[in-house]
Amino acid sequence: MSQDLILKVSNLAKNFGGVKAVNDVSFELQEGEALGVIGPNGSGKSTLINLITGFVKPSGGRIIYRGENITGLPPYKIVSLGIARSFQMAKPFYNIPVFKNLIIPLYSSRARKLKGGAYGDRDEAAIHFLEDVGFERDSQVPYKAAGALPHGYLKRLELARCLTLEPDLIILDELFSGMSMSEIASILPLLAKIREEGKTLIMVEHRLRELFRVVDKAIVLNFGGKIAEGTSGEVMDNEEVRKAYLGSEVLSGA
Amino acid sequence: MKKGYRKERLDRGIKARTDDIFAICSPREIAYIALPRFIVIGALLMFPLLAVLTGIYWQNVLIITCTIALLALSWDLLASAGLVSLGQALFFGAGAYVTGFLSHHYGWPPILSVPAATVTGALLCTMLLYPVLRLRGIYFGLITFAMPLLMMRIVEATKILGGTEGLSGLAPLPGMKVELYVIITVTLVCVFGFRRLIDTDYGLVLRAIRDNDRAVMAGGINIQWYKTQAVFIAALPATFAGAFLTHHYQFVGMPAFALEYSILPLTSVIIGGTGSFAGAMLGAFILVPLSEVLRAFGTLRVVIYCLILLVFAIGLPEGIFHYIQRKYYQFERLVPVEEIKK
Amino acid sequence: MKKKAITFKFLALAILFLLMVTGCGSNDEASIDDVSTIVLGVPTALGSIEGADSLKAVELAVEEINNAGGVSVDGEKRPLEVVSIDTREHEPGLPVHDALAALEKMIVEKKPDAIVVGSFRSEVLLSAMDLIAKYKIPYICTIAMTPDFQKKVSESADYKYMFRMGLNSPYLVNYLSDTMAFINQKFDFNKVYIVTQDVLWAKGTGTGLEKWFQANGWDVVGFDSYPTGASDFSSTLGNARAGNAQVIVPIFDMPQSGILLKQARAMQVPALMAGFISPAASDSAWQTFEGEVEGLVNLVFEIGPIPLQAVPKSVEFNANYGKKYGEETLAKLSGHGPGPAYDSIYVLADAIERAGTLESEALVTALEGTDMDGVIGKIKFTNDHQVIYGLDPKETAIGAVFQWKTPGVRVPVFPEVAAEGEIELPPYIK
Amino acid sequence: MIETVLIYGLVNSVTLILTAIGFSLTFGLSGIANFSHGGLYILSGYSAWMMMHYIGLPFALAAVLTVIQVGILGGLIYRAVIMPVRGIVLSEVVATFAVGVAILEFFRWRGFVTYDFNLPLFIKGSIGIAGVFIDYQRLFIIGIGLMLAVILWFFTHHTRIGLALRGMAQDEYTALSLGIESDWAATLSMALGAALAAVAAIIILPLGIISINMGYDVLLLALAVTILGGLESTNGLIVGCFILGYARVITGTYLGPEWMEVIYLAAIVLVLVVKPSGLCGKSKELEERV
Amino acid sequence: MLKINNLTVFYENAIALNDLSLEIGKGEVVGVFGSNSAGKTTLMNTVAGLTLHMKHREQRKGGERITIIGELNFEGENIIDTKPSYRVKKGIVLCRERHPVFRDCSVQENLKLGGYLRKDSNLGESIEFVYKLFPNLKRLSLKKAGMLSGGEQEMLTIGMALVAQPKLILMDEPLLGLSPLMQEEVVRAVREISKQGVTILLSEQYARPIMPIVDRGYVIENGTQIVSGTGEELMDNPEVKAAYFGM
Repeated sequence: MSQDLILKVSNLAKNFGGVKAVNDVSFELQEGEALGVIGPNGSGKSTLINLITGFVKPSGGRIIYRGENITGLPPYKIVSLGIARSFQMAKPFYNIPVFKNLIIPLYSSRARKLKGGAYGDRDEAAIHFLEDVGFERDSQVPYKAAGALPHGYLKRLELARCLTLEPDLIILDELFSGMSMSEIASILPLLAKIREEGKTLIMVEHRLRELFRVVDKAIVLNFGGKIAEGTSGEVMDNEEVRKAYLGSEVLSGA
Repeated sequence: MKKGYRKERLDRGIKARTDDIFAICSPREIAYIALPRFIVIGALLMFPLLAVLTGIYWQNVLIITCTIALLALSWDLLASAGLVSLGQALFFGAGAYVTGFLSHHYGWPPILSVPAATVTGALLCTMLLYPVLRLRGIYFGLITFAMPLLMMRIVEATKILGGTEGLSGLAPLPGMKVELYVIITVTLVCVFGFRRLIDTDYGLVLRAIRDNDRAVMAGGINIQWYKTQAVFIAALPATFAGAFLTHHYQFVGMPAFALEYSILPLTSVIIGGTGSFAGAMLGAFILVPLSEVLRAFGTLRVVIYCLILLVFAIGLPEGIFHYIQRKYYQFERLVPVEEIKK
Repeated sequence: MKKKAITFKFLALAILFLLMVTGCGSNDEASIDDVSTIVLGVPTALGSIEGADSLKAVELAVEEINNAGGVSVDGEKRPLEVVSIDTREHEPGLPVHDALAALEKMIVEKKPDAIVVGSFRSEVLLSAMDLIAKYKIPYICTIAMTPDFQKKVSESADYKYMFRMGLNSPYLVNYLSDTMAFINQKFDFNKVYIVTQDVLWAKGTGTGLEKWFQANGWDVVGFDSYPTGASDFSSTLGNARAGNAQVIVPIFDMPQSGILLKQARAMQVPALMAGFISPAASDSAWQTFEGEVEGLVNLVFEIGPIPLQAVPKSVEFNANYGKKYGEETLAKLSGHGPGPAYDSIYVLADAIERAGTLESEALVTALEGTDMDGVIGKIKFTNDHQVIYGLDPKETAIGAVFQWKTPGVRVPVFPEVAAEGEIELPPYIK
Repeated sequence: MIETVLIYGLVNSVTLILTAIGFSLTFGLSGIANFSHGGLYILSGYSAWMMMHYIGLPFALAAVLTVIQVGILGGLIYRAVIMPVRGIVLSEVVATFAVGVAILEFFRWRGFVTYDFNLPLFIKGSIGIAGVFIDYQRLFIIGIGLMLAVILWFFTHHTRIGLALRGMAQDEYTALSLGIESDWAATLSMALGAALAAVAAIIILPLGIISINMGYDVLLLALAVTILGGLESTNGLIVGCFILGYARVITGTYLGPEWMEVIYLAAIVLVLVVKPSGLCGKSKELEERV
Repeated sequence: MLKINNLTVFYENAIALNDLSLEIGKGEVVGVFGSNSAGKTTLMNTVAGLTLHMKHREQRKGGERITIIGELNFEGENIIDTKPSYRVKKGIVLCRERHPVFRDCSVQENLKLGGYLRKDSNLGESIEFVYKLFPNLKRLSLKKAGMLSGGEQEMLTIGMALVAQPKLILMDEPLLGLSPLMQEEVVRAVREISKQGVTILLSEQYARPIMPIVDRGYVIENGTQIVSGTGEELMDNPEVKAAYFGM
């Protein structure tokens, strides 16, 4: 695992009509690392992701990706640099077949550049990526309308959509929410594989037990500000985190 | 409905088989797919030849119908990319004024000025709408609604391009038959071209922008750029319609931005059914002749027209085309619930 | 529930189909043309007051002529027949093509021998000229006022089928400027404020008038034009008050101009209103405005809607119109259109008799030689096919200026030949 | 001069508020863009006129009856026209627009085009304020307009039914699960909007003459200010009306009335380019915070 | 109290609930567990009458899209064909998933709306009770509900239902997306409400935090019930345990 700095966020801030959604958040991420972002609802986790991926313009602060300042760039430029994200609410394009959902990212300039400008068979590539996240090529599933997919598969589709862009940094927004234990169990190896490939990961989660099976360290947000950072143990033992977020339930053995 | 039963919609067997193009083997299946298309194309191409039966007046009506159909197609393509326009008149007026300007000031013949106006007009509209493409839904609708009114007022206040008088006595087109074939061909090309375009991967991107633009942005696609392209492509048939009708009537003036050019295409698409292009065309081919037929009612015409519109909008909210298509492709049957529970 | 929905849908489709079929069917019926009648087409905005009144005037004239036996063509007496179609031109947002489609429908299906009244909007008239040039039908228009009409007629022989009996805007300017000179002479007023509707004819008239004012030593305090449908005139009235304007010249044919009238009273602007406000032109306006029109000097474009003793035919017209349509309808008669519309039938009948044929070339030549007395005065066409308007009904056609006076009467005050009373300052001007 | 601008700017702004408030209220409460607003407005004028001239009712009674009757008609329009297509926005728009045009053109067909249709002023006469004369009717407009705004605010914030309507507007299914009936609420909101259109007609129309084309203008105005102010935001509506009302009078006075419409349309375009969700529509931005 | 017999719901041709039967006794806390898309939300909406409302709306637009078959027996009356408002009057109130509150109304107004159908004038008392249950809400009572955090919104949702004085509260995934701290708070409240004698039916996919207070539970999959039993019984079932209660 190389130890190059991939993402550096400094003093990031965002105000929404007087509400400080994200307030002076800084952290660094090395290449190949996995970072968890946790915090109570409304603590600014999603906004943080939106800021990094360009969906929301920051009110202040800087985001450096591989030495390049990407603060305030539009999403498609950020994607073309190799940052992909998933959404908390997986909303696929309901009326088209599942594999066609991946045509969109495959149509992007990044995907085309990776293919060396060649047109390629996008349908084939889409099926290929679907297989990677556990869809079976020969079953009917990839060809059905995406709206009919069960929730767990939607999340996989969401993940596939990220992977299609062959990113270096993947940001997953509450991937586990709404998944059953067995579904999570089946997706964990996938995440492990992604990490093995040397990709960097940021995960926003509530399901701490499962989260800490994937990530090395985490930051904790509350009211838009960072209140703690460290490995799982460090975070869990932090008094402020307990008070604001964890409550009395002890999550041992994570 | 009978207790314990439910209604089920199923694709007809023939539809299921013909979905995959390679499976077609019998003439019946080929006819099933091709016939509806060929009937439409055939009927339209035959129309000008039936001048004796139809009379010059109905030929004229057909030209106007095609014009509105083109505007409606343009609307539908924009809507496919999530841009709900309430101001098709902007495109129409742009095409009309550009060709009027070229023809009046530089004496260009229609064969040059119409294509030039189509492209230039579309470019102008794209430039005008570019700053507001990030607006969504009704806000984009309002802007497009205000644009033609604004253009009209600007022409009025600044007196450019003939001001309130407009430019009259422009070069005429070569004759009814040629006109009919040109506009029919353009309409057909647009319908089938757009239908094909929207099924390609490119069309998929446009539709995806409509359904969930954030997901498309996350897919690394510059939606602003794609929307711009969509506006340009969608503007083409509309500007052409404007340029064509301008030469047909040899006049261009402020009414080129008239509200009716915005409303008629919209109602056409609603009546015909959105998203299929064929629906847009069908809607125009129902509404415009209907409006002409109703001229017999004199001043009561608009009232009756509105009531019929109402009946359709309420009776078939999905649109006539979708309704017919569903009946063509699917059948319904009552099945006992027990049967499906496995 | 479900059944009902289906029947409903089929019903809707059936209605549509039926309409289509009957529509195409009526097409054929109309083409069965009774050879013996002379068909006069009236394609205009029938939903507008000017259009509706003009059609009524046309029908009155046709009835009179038919009662007298009809028009003799080549020795044979043939009755007149009126066919009309609504072009809806007065409605905002109506594209020109729709009005032209209506005109073309009438020409193709009803095959009129001549067209009268004609376009309501100037731009429709201008673009209709190309259509008429194609079908070559004599066309006497009486509503649209653009001077470009004459320009086009004089430029190309293609347009020779077009004539105009109504007032055009240059004549309107003449009338108004003459009135202003009259007012200046009478009260020594020379500060004026022009306010017009922002449409071709009204604004053109305003501009023409402004030039005249400047040339004649008047002080033009301001010149505003309001978009059709404007409903607040406070800025103009405020400016007029601040600028001490003595005369306000309004030129409007939209209903909202009634607001201008009332608002001027409400803001207590001490100026004489003299110009054209369509809602205040008809006899019933005193009642509508509850007397607030008092003192207003208003123009009747072509006499006819106002009886003038100096033109006996106009008195007769008013009496007949009242008899046929009732006094109430007479009281609402609009200030522009009906007079020339009525006369145009007689002019046509006269021309047909002189030409002895319905063939359009001959008819056009005959029309060009028209010289007769009508409701609007003496009718003669210029070379560019416009009836000449002037100040003496014995020489030319004429429009009249009247003033509203208590207890609600329209008193003609200008031109002097036709005047039946003195122009007076209303009580609110000190 | 400046006094005229100030006073008549206020008149204009409040007139705009009155014209648009019915449309905006219906939209805010039930999400229905009632495109028959203009038709109902003119219908109210004619209906009051007919009651006075054909039946001979006094104006006050005719006015009250008209408001009630048009309110009921609004409710009926919901039941007959909107309910079957509820939720398909464009169909709703087309259906209500068709109703509105049908109403307007029906009157045109019946010959309601002459200049004889007008409603009487409440009180005749005018008064000078700071050297500017203004008639009592316009003072009424200001007074009633502001009063209505306050009453409506009270109604939607402090009454059970008003709250229920607002609830329905914000989350239909949650409202349903609390026992609020959605069709009933929507019917009521349509009826209210229609009644407000009638109130506006009765107060504003006496200034001039009732004409059919005004119906189309009223709809356009209502649409423009509602969207400009930010949908479903009453504050936005009021701010929007004041901006446009004053913009009109200021351009009219200093630049010439022919620029009134241009400036006014340009203002709408400009506001939306700078603030895509209208002046007071910031809820969208907040949603992204969660 | 509520007996659901052979409830079947179709969306178009897809089956959402398949012959589901379950029973809730007075004063019980019953849990329905299952993964997403197992039919939990459909069950809740059908019991509250929302599905019926959706069905009617779809029907008007043309097309028979939703089919509801079966029996909902509430205190001896079959309510399957009744309007949502009738069911609220009878005492069934639903807290929908993802705590959808009225965002632009204040907390106080939200609570008032909860008592929309109540005829008596003791609204204040009920609201006071809610404030006692969730002291946080009292502090926020004048704030707009849209500005509240997810946990506070969930409390508000429950509070609104309480003001309606229900006999049976349906809670659709009350813990979804809440932080552990908030989850604890909600569980505490549910226990409190249950003590007041209100019957509770709740659905959850991640059952661990809620398990201790559930009297009885059902596990459903693809619209059908696969296991049922008391809380302990479910916890002991190894298959279920692995799938729904965490490792």
